[in-house]
Amino acid sequence: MTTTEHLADTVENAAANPETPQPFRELGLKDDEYARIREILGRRPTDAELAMYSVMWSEHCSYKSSKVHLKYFGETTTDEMREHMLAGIGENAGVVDIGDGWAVTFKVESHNHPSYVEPYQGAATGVGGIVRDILAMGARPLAVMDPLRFGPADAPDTRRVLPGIVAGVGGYGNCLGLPNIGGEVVFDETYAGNPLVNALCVGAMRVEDLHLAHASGTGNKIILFGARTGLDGIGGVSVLASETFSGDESAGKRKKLPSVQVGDPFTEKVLIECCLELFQSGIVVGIQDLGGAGLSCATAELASAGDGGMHVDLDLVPLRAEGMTPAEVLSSESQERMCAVVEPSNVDAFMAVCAKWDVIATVIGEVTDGDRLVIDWHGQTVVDVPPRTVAHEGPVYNRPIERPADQDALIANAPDALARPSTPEELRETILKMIASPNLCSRGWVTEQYDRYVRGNTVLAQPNDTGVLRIDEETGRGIALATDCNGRYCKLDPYVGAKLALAEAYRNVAVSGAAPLAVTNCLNFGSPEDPAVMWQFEQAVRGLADGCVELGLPVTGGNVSFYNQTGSTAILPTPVVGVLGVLDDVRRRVPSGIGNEAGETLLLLGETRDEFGGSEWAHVVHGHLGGQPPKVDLAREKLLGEVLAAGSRDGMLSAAHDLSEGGLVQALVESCLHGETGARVVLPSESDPFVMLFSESAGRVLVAVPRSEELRFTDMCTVRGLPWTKIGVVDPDAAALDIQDVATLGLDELRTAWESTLPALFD
Amino acid sequence: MSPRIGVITFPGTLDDVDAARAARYAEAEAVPLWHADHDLRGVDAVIVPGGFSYGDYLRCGAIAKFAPVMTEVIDAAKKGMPVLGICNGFQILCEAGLLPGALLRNAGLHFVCRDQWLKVENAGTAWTTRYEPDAEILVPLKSGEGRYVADQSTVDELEAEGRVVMRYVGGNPNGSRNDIAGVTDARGRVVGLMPHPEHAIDALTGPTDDGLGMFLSVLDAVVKA
Amino acid sequence: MARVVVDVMPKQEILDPQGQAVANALPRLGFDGVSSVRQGKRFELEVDDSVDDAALAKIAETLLTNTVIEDFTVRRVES
Amino acid sequence: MARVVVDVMPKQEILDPQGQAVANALPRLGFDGVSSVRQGKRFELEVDDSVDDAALAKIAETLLTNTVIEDFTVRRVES
Ligand SMILES: Nc1ncnc2c1ncn2[C@@H]1O[C@H](COP(=O)(O)OP(=O)(O)O)[C@@H](O)[C@H]1O
Ligand SMILES: [Mg+2]
Repeated sequence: MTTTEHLADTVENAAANPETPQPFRELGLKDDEYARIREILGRRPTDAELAMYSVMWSEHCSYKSSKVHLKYFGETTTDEMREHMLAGIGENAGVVDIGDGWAVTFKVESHNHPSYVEPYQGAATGVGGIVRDILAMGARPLAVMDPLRFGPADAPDTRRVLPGIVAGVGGYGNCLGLPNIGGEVVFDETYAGNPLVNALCVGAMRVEDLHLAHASGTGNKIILFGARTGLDGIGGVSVLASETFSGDESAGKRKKLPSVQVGDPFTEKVLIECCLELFQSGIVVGIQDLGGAGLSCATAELASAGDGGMHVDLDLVPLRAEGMTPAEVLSSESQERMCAVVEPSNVDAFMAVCAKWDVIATVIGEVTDGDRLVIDWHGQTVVDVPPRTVAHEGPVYNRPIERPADQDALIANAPDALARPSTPEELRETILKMIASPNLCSRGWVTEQYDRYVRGNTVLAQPNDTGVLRIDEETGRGIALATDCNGRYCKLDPYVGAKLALAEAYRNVAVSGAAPLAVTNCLNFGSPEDPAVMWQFEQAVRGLADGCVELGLPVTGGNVSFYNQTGSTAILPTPVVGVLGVLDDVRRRVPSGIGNEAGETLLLLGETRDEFGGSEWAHVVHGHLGGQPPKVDLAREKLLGEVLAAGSRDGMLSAAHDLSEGGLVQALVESCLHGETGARVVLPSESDPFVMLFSESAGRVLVAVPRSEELRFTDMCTVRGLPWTKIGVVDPDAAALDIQDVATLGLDELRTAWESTLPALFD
Repeated sequence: MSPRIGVITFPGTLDDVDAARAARYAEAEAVPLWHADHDLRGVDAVIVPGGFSYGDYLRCGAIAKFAPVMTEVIDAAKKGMPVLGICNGFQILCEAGLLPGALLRNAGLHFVCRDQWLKVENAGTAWTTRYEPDAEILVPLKSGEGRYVADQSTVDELEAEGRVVMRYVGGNPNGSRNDIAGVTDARGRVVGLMPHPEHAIDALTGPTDDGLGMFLSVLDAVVKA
Repeated sequence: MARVVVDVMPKQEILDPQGQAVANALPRLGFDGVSSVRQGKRFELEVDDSVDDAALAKIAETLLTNTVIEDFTVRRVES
Repeated sequence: MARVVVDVMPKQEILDPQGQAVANALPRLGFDGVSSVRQGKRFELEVDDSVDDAALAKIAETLLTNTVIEDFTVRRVES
């Protein structure tokens, strides 16, 4: 055995040598944070304790910069909004009651930085992590989604990052047998050097099976199961080894460790089935996933969520590497591990289930009375802390907030002066250029690498606006999920931008015919130490929370990712919003492709204004970002949602596609291509064709209704006060999208323009 | 009582729930079979479903072929029991020597998930009698290692004996020899297919219900037998 | 304890798109003079001295290699 | 013309699911005495004599190896 182990820094040793210098700054702790740890413990922390506190008090684990703002979600959530919520912010993932006795849990998490360092493994382990979060709730993971952001599509580094990330999301998700039912691919300069990989997982369980992990019941066993623990992702902590044992070459070697983790989807798939069998047989008190901060996090969170203390013997942890120090074992981020709390009488049964699945399981400790988390190593105590101070009572910062100095200039720089296409030739050219642009072209190159069919419950996935899953095969009850965020809108006005993200996700869910039920988010921002970024963050949180109140939807959970910047340039503020909706019967879902029934009428719901601030047109044609984002009217979005739900329920809709980036013409082109059907469109006589076709006004949806239902549907819209415009008819015989007085575009021509971009860039 | 169709689950199998559902849609009884068991539980036919058995890190199907349940499947197949290997199942049957050839990394080097047109080349196997000869069907394909290869003489033999069961039409998605999507053994009882008929049994959750024919066909086969 | 290396390469006549992709990428990255690239697998095994060559050959042939498409070589290397 | 072999193996401290899967399978198949298996890649390149070692090292490092998680060795073999 290597020397490092004998030299493990014990509590006794720490008390005896209070002045031993410790590398707390290298571990990311501020002087006052370190001082506070000493105060809590009444002595200096041991290496292991220091490792624990430093990861658990990191921005990622402690939310120290965002806490004060996230409170606002709770403060604004009313009891009516909570009506369907079974678990909310603070749990591994939010849980909502969707009816028929089903509970659905969903959450998004970011894995941005690791995916930049090692795109494939970073993205893969991002998916693996969020799936374990869902599993820990007692639910069977059912599907994943992946909102992604990249630098310019033609940037050399994007060629390195994008294919790796897509292959990683697919490689891991496909191997787990989780259908990928949606996501986003967005390109913008600000993400160069800082791509965003947000991974969403949704799962379901019977309401009575909801499990919230906590370590209660003195004498209950703590069981670590899944993969062995290795030196993965401990990059930071290895400074301890090297500092403490400078000269020790193994430590010196380890100091250079990449903090990269490699995923093993097979082990995770087996872990999923194993956990579900454990939950089913009712032999666990609770299960906690090991994610960032590994055992430090799992033990501290389990203990502080419970009513007792905990004792762990680190020597029992199955290791993959030799000579690991206690600090390293505690901070290892080895993937595919879970931690369970089990009553002694159930341990044998637990082990039997794990044996069936060839899952390594080891009792590493037990729940104790008292209120300390005590961890031993080679018979000596290396950790003795009050768990709450590690898990829940970390530092909280009220960071300075300041509206960016250039915000007014940005808004003043309106797009009004930009040259607009006017002649039919110019409009035609603009249409083809727009649908081929990276942010509007087909995502097929990406989505074709994802299994969307496995498990046989996927009712809608790409290229539809929303993913729809059947949850109950008997009743047909199911869910709809969409994520959205336009960072350009958020840059212009983070408050409105966040509402617009919510509005679009809400609308995307509504077009499928589903009733929106709950919201999750993944807030990707720059450095919280930059007052301008904190202003964006605070504005976005308020916008999202206020928007949820207007829509009557609870935010059931979320994730914050700060420090997304290259040098001093922060990414566009990117509060990705996920909306979950419910369909009492997925058989009435509405697809986005037209031409399902003969002679459909095309209606545009909502109002079109001259709104080009932050638009894709300004971006693609003029490289311009300025002015005001589109106006947001959530009452209107709600009305729109009700009309769509009614239309779907009464079989009045044969297709619906929401309008977003690229405006009406983008939706028309996609609806034709998805349905492989032509259409004849006549724009309102008094309207400006350019504005009509390219404006990004919110609150609009393109619907196709069977001729027989046209009157009934339009009457309903009129009665409910929803503006509608008849803009054309579906024409199955025409292989073209014909926009009168503007252009006739052959479907082949459109398809080639729309589909060629990503393959040309990334194949 | 209705025919019993066994559906094998290895660690890492993914489409077993779908194969079982397809069997039920065809009004057969779906019988779960576990990789570690030396027992086919008296089933009339077996489906080796898709997925990533044991992770498939070494080679698709390389480890699964040694599973205890596969010894039983190989014996039963030799005695004429209908066996269908879908995707990973096809790879496993090849590795196990029940079918000729092998499946390699897609020529495009990407996983490919798409709705794929297939031509039924042999409507005489235990799994394809419900189709018209030369019928074209649309079913999902989803695989990263679906490129069928075999040496020239084997391919010639397969073609000559009409043992190519299905062929890709409208473009070869993975570089398979002669656009081969599926093959059968000499007796037409064991069939391996890269695309997923079990994901095309209901237009609600698949592109079509064109795949159901395979599961109905095998019922005819076992009832006759 | 001995270290054993098993190299597994695609048979010559089998198309090797991975090797191809590398070969095609080289000129684009300014590397000339590489006329062909083939990609295979390398396994490093730690085995007790009890494991004889026959057993190793069997492991290589039945598990590590699919002889329909691949060739293999086994060799002991001093470690 | 020279034949060059580039061996690319996962870094020691990095998890190697492939190798692990093989190692776990061996006992089940009745092969004992193999204590560890690591799986990597083997590349065989045909290069003109104009290509020097520096160029080969560069090819191995930039194209054949993901140096974040893999190590490589380059050697010329007479062919
Ligand atoms: N990274 C991704 N993973 C999976 N599906 C994706 C991804 N990116 C886009 N999609 C899918 O492609 C389709 C088009 O995406 P998008 O144009 O962003 O939809 P919308 O504008 O309605 O948000 C949608 O079905 C979306 O879910
Ligand atoms: Mg949309």
